[in-house]
Amino acid sequence: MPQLFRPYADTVARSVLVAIVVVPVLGIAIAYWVSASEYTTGQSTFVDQPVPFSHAHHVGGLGLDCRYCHTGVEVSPVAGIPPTHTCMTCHSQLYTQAAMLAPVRESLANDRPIHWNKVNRLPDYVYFDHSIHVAKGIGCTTCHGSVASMPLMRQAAPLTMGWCLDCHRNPAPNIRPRSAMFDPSWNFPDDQAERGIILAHQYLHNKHLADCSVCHR
Amino acid sequence: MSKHAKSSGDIRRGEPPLEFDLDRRSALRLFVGGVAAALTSCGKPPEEIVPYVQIPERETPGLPLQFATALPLAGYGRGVIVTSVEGRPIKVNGNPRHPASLGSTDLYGEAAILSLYDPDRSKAPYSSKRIQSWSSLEAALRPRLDRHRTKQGEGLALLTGRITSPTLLAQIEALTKAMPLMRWYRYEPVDDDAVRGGAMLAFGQAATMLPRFRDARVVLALDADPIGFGPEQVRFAREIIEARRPRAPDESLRLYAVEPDWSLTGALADHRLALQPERIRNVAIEIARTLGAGLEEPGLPEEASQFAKTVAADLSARRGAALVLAGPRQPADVQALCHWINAQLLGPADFIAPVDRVATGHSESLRSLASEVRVGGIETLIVIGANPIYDAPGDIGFGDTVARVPFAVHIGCYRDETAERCTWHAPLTHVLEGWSDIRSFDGTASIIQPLIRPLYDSRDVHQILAMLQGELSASSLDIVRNTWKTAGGNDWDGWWRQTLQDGVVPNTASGKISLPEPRLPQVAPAAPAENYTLILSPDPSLFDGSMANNAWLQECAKPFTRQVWGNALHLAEADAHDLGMTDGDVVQLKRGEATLEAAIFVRPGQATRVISTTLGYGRTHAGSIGSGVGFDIYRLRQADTPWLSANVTISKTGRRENLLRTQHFFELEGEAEELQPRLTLADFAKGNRGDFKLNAPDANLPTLYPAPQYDTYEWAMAIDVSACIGCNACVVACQAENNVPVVGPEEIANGRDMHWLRIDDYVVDGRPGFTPMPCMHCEHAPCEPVCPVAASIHDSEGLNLQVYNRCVGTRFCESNCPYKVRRFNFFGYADGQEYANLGAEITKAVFNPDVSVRSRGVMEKCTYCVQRISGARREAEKEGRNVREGEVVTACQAACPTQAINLGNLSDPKANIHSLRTDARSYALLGNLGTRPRTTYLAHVRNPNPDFGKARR
Amino acid sequence: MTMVTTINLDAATEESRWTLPQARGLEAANASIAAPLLERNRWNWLIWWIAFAASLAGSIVFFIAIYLIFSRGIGIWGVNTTIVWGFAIANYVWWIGIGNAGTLISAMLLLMRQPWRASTNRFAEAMTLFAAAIAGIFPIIHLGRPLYFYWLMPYPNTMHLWPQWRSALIWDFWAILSYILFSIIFWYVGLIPDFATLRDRARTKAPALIYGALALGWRGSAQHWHAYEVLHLALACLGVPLVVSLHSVVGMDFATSLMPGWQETIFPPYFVVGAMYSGFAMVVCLAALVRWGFRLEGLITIAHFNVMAKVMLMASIVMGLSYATEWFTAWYGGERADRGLLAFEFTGTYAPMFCTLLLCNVVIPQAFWFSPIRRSIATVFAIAVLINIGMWLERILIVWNTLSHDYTPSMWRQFLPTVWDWLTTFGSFAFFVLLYLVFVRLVPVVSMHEVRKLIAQEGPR
Amino acid sequence: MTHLLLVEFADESRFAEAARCARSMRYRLIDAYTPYPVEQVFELFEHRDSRIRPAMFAGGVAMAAVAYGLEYYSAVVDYPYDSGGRPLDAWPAFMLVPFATGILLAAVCGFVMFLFETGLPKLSDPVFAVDGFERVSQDRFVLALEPPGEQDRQRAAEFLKSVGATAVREVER
Repeated sequence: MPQLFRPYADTVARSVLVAIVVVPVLGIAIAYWVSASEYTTGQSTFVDQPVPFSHAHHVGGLGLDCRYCHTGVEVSPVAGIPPTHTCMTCHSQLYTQAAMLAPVRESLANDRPIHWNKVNRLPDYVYFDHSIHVAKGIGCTTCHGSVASMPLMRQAAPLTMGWCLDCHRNPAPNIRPRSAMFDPSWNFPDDQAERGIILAHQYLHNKHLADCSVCHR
Repeated sequence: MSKHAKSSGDIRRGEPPLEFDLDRRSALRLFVGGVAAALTSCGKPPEEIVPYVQIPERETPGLPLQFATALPLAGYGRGVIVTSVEGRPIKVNGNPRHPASLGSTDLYGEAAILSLYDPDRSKAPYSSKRIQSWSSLEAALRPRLDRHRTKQGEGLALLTGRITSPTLLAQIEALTKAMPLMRWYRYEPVDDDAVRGGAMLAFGQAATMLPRFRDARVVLALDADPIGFGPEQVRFAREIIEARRPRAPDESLRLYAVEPDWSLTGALADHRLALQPERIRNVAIEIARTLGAGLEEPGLPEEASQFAKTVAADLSARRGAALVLAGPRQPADVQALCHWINAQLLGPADFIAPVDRVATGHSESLRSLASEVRVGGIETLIVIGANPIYDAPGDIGFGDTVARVPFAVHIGCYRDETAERCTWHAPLTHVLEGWSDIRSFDGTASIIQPLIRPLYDSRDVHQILAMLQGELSASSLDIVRNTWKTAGGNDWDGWWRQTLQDGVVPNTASGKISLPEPRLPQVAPAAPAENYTLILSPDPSLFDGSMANNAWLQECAKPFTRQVWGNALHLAEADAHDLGMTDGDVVQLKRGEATLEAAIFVRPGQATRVISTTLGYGRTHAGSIGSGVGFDIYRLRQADTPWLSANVTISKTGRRENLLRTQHFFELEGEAEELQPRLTLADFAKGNRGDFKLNAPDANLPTLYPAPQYDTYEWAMAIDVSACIGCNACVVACQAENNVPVVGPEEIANGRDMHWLRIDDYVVDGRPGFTPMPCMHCEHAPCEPVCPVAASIHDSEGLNLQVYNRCVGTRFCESNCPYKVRRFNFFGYADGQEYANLGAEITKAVFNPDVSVRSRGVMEKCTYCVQRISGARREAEKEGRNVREGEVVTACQAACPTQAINLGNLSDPKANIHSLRTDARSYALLGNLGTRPRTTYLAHVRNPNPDFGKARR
Repeated sequence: MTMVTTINLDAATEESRWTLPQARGLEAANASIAAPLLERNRWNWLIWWIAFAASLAGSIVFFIAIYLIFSRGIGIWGVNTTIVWGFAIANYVWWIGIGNAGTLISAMLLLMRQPWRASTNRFAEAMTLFAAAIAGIFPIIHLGRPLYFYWLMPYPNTMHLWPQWRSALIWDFWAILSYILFSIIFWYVGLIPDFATLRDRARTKAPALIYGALALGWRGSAQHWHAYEVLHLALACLGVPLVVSLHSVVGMDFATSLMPGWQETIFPPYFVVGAMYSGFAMVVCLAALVRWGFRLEGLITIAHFNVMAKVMLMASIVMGLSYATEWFTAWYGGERADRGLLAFEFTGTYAPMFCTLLLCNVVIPQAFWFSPIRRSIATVFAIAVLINIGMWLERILIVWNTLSHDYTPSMWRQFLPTVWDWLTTFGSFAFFVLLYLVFVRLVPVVSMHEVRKLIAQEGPR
Repeated sequence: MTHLLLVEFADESRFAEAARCARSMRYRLIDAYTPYPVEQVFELFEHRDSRIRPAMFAGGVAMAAVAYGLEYYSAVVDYPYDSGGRPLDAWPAFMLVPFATGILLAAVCGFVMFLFETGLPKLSDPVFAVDGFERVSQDRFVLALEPPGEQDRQRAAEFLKSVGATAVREVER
């Protein structure tokens, strides 16, 4: 009577048995890797705009203050995108013919708003308030990155819940003095560890920043 | 899950947010509405941010604005302050400065915001079965008007509702000056003809009585419902509850009620007698006799006469603080008799000249219009903001009347029943869209200012009137400003700005008038009615039916029956037993030729031989929400006695109907009374809390769990049950504030509903009582440990959170909630599977951007308006301080006319909430379960007359 | 170690035997069990095909229903604001109950050294496996957002969130998962020697290869058998506590709440007994069908039905006792809600169903006191079916009664099942039948090596 | 390369008897193949105690410890929150998951160890090539002996006949 299986069948059988255990574990690992990857979070992807507005030029070059355009940032949950009029305060004199700025001029002419594309996107059920962060020593660049060096705007942080939580659980490393809030070139000092703790003492009253109700309503 | 319309819907898809054409101001406001949301919306497809071209003054994207204005009810104004976000009005709040609001609202006011965004609103002029333009209407109208003008207005008639707007009155006056023979008719379904007649009869001149409940200690309501639904509700309810706050028994107002069916006043009363409406006059006579009136002895059943005698004694004992009120159902002579009685009692009441200056009665006016039409005296009829085809009394036969008018124009917010029968219809603006002014029931005038540009191609009344006067492009702002030109004094602009800000025109309240001694009318007693009597009242949720297309109101459960999406005939228990009928039996009503088929509810505590029901249903052209819901009782209404028709016969049809209600069990017995304990002032006065077996909030049962650590904030709510009149204002306020979806009649029939705040309607010893039921935010919340994903979780301020975006929908929390206050989205009620037209883009504009719109499959519930708490906390933190007492006010609390609801911070030792929790009346609902609720109650307290036997309470 | 052999049956009398003469002899046993799998042509499969078609149709309906639940939402069920749980939970508890019996029978009887286990454990364990798998479907489709069911697992995520371990539903999740995987291992280990037999009896290549692969190269050497017995017995020892814990947890889904009629310390044991009860009833039904379908009269004998009837009798008495205890504590505790619920059970909306369940679970099974009824397959089968119905009623009523009539009268409502409730219920049953029909075509319904051993012990005729 | 002498018997008693004699007659028993476990024969082979149960115990305990550790870490260390006022480390509620998963892993370890001890999977083995070996899994009992030397083949043959062997084959392995 002939052999039913050849010797290599044993190897196959063993590897199948191993795979039964390994494959699911590997699957979960890969799934997590993908969900955390920039592909999913959209981090550091550039978004092109109807008008290629350059923060590098306006902030880095001309040194405009963030609040010149984002007027709501200190009082409102929404930092605010500048109305066409704000652009035209300068561009009614400068580059009045630049093709690049045509959409802006049209917007003003036909009284139709410019449709910008969003860069930093949070889910609807997350209630983010710019004003409170600014008031509590979280500077613009902490989340938005060094916009002064961004020709086109990109999302600087992963903006995942975990990322938010890291800071909400331990804000000290990210708190800067109120004086430096809108300084695009601000770098944290080497002794931020100590300074942060002191600033946290000064600025923060709410010890429960990890409560669900802080962000979800 | 989307925060509101723009974010989830249109902007993401790059369409314009609303499907009507936009002009800059309103459009951009609505566009930018998207910004706040768009900034926080999710999903892969690219999103847009759409900024302003130019920012309107005072506007900061993301911050709400408040504007004071006023809303009409039956023609009288109620002052409100409307919250608007990026140009979208989203919430109506009370105006503390306004006498008819005192900072609170009623359900109609709260619901007005939804009507604004009603997709069924009329959007353009309409005639001969097609959409028309205003210009063509004007073209059609001009020659006729010219003809009328040459004939001094002969053949031209104007029909409106009750008008208290000084500007509009002035305009009409001007019009009549120009055309003396023009007729102005006016009809308001919720009239007060009898009350007026009573004053005439008693004083020989028109006058409106304003009771001063704060000074009253004994009040007898004869078929009167001062705290019932209407323009005075908020004010009167506040005053009565103030006067009733538990003090020494003789210090606090005692309320008697004699009424045929249940009214809110009857439910609140310390003693109530159910009596046929005809025989209520006999009680009045009985009382008048004890005060020395030479009237013939009325025959009253033993119980009733006993009642009358005791009340009379109590009344005369409190001379100077005693008051007798007669309701609109009672004929003029009874009203007059009450005036006489009050005069004898020196009752605390003021009299003012009627705010509605037109003397002729409403039905009377309508009838004369009808007869005028029949004799062909009217060629052009212009109906403004009224819907007589639907709500005229049936015996006037108004429908065929209008058909005979050669040229009838209807101008209203909806293409309603009347619009369908008129030659022309044109859209009227919503009250939040245009300039106007209005007087409240006490004469106080308010300026109505627009919150948003008209959404559709509509015009407001003033523009219409101007059009009739021949000026086509008039701005109603100018017209209104004109009216008040004289008022301002020097710095007029400052005065105007201040007035707009306050929402009240200073010192416009009608002054008291002095009246002669009331004559004693010769009132003959009435014999008991042979047949059934049909009595009507404004509907607790739809009022007169003009708001029938408002889903919030349709799904607002009526007191006593908890019925939604429909009305019913109410029948006394004894009668139902005799006729062998039960809830849901369809019967036929017959009065003369008029018949009607409708289902019944059996109502314990209603007078026998009385069939009661409410107006406002059976609309045929209300819109996709309101059409075909319930039955239309106007058809059986009589012009001369609008609120009651005698000699009605009732017979079974054998059919049954499933009446929709959100509560099915009402009677509480024995231990169950712990759910709504009732105390009397007497035992309360002597009482130490031990006597009333209440679960004191802080008598916490022993536990193995660690004591919770709270620092700055620990929120808690206390609800005074004896202050709750069951008016539902809180319910609708909560719905508006928290984006609570409507589920619709089919889902109600499936036993599903979404109200975060419900009112439990319990009957103990035959007396109904109301308990508002928000989430209890239990310290040891049963819902939390059972949630497998921590979507139901406690936060460090003691709130029991529901994290919608974490919820997977096991519903374990609701099944383990002893209070059953959690609500589950079995379908996407607000998220793609909306009822009827509620999914329309425009309707999404009503959403509060600070509250997540819940998607299908997640649990939701009362949050103590956590968005308001968070907002206040963030503001405080920006200023480096703690949230102050009174800075956080929940929507229900703000709405409550009687201030029965209080939210406070237990960590603040000075907070008022402490006293409310330690009050002797304070109890924790089902506290014996060890849930340690944060919402606690103050027990219901009555102030019965000791002379009454304990038997009759 | 030598546990089975300790029962010395060499002198076994005809009564004490668990096989009939025609089945005795190793070859006879092997043949009667293996033939349906290897010599298909010798069998008439008409009835099988009919059953297969029917159950396939039913299963398709089941999956259509599930699709609708995913696309339209669980609103298509009768669940409402007050009675937020319905058929899904009842079906889940019922199936899990059935899923318990297989392992109970095979493990517990193994530990108790019951020789009659030999011819029943295989198809009972298969039943366990399928029932548990189907039970596992219900908690998922019952979710409002079923696609997020994996949030019950502690997996690495960018939200930094974890499951809430205090919830009985998490316990459920792990208990079911562990139980299903465990049962698969237990079942497969028992199958290895039989696969070897099939490998060696196969006349054609394909089955030989498949069964051969599944047999892992089993040679039946002394060393194999020794390791096999050690493992099998150890698994049995673990299986019993696992099964008990599993249905205790299901009981705790209710008992850890504070609802009247749920918050009862008796629930875990009472659920375990209930599970064993319905499970045994289902085993009886399957035993009768398998016996008839594969002509296994020689191996599954009247004696088997007799003894299983006795077990059911015992269980029915315990159930009756549990009900009585519930009623007594509700009354004696004097809590308003508990007493109210008690009254509602007997007089309320669902009273007729409640009486039916008492009849099916407690009264009728008392017939098993009489030997003739125990020894007639027809009666045992009929009563077993009734018990299964009764147990389903019990589960749905546990959900309905409490939720329809708890602390807050203002929210008392009643449950009106929709067509989808019924379709998911019967659909799941059809799916079970489908799985079972496939099983009997591919796997020996009776454990051949255990039967061989039994025969060897019982000695020659 | 070694050889095996496969001696086949028709029933258990003869087979067991043969094994015992063979043993007493100093034949080296290498293995036995049977259709169902025959313990007393197994006793005749030199063997060490099975490590299956220790493996299961170790696996189970380890898994339980890991599970509880995970619960503790997630609920107390990583994201502590108030759930119904319960303590963070709600150990009574944390018991079941370690229990269930512990048993599961015990089973897995047991199975793995079983494979180790039996050397399975071994799909191809020389004995499968032997004619009639397929009946070992059905109704035949086979004793595997070390083949005797040339000189006493005769004696062995007689002996095997005397104990009732139905067939004797030799296989190379």
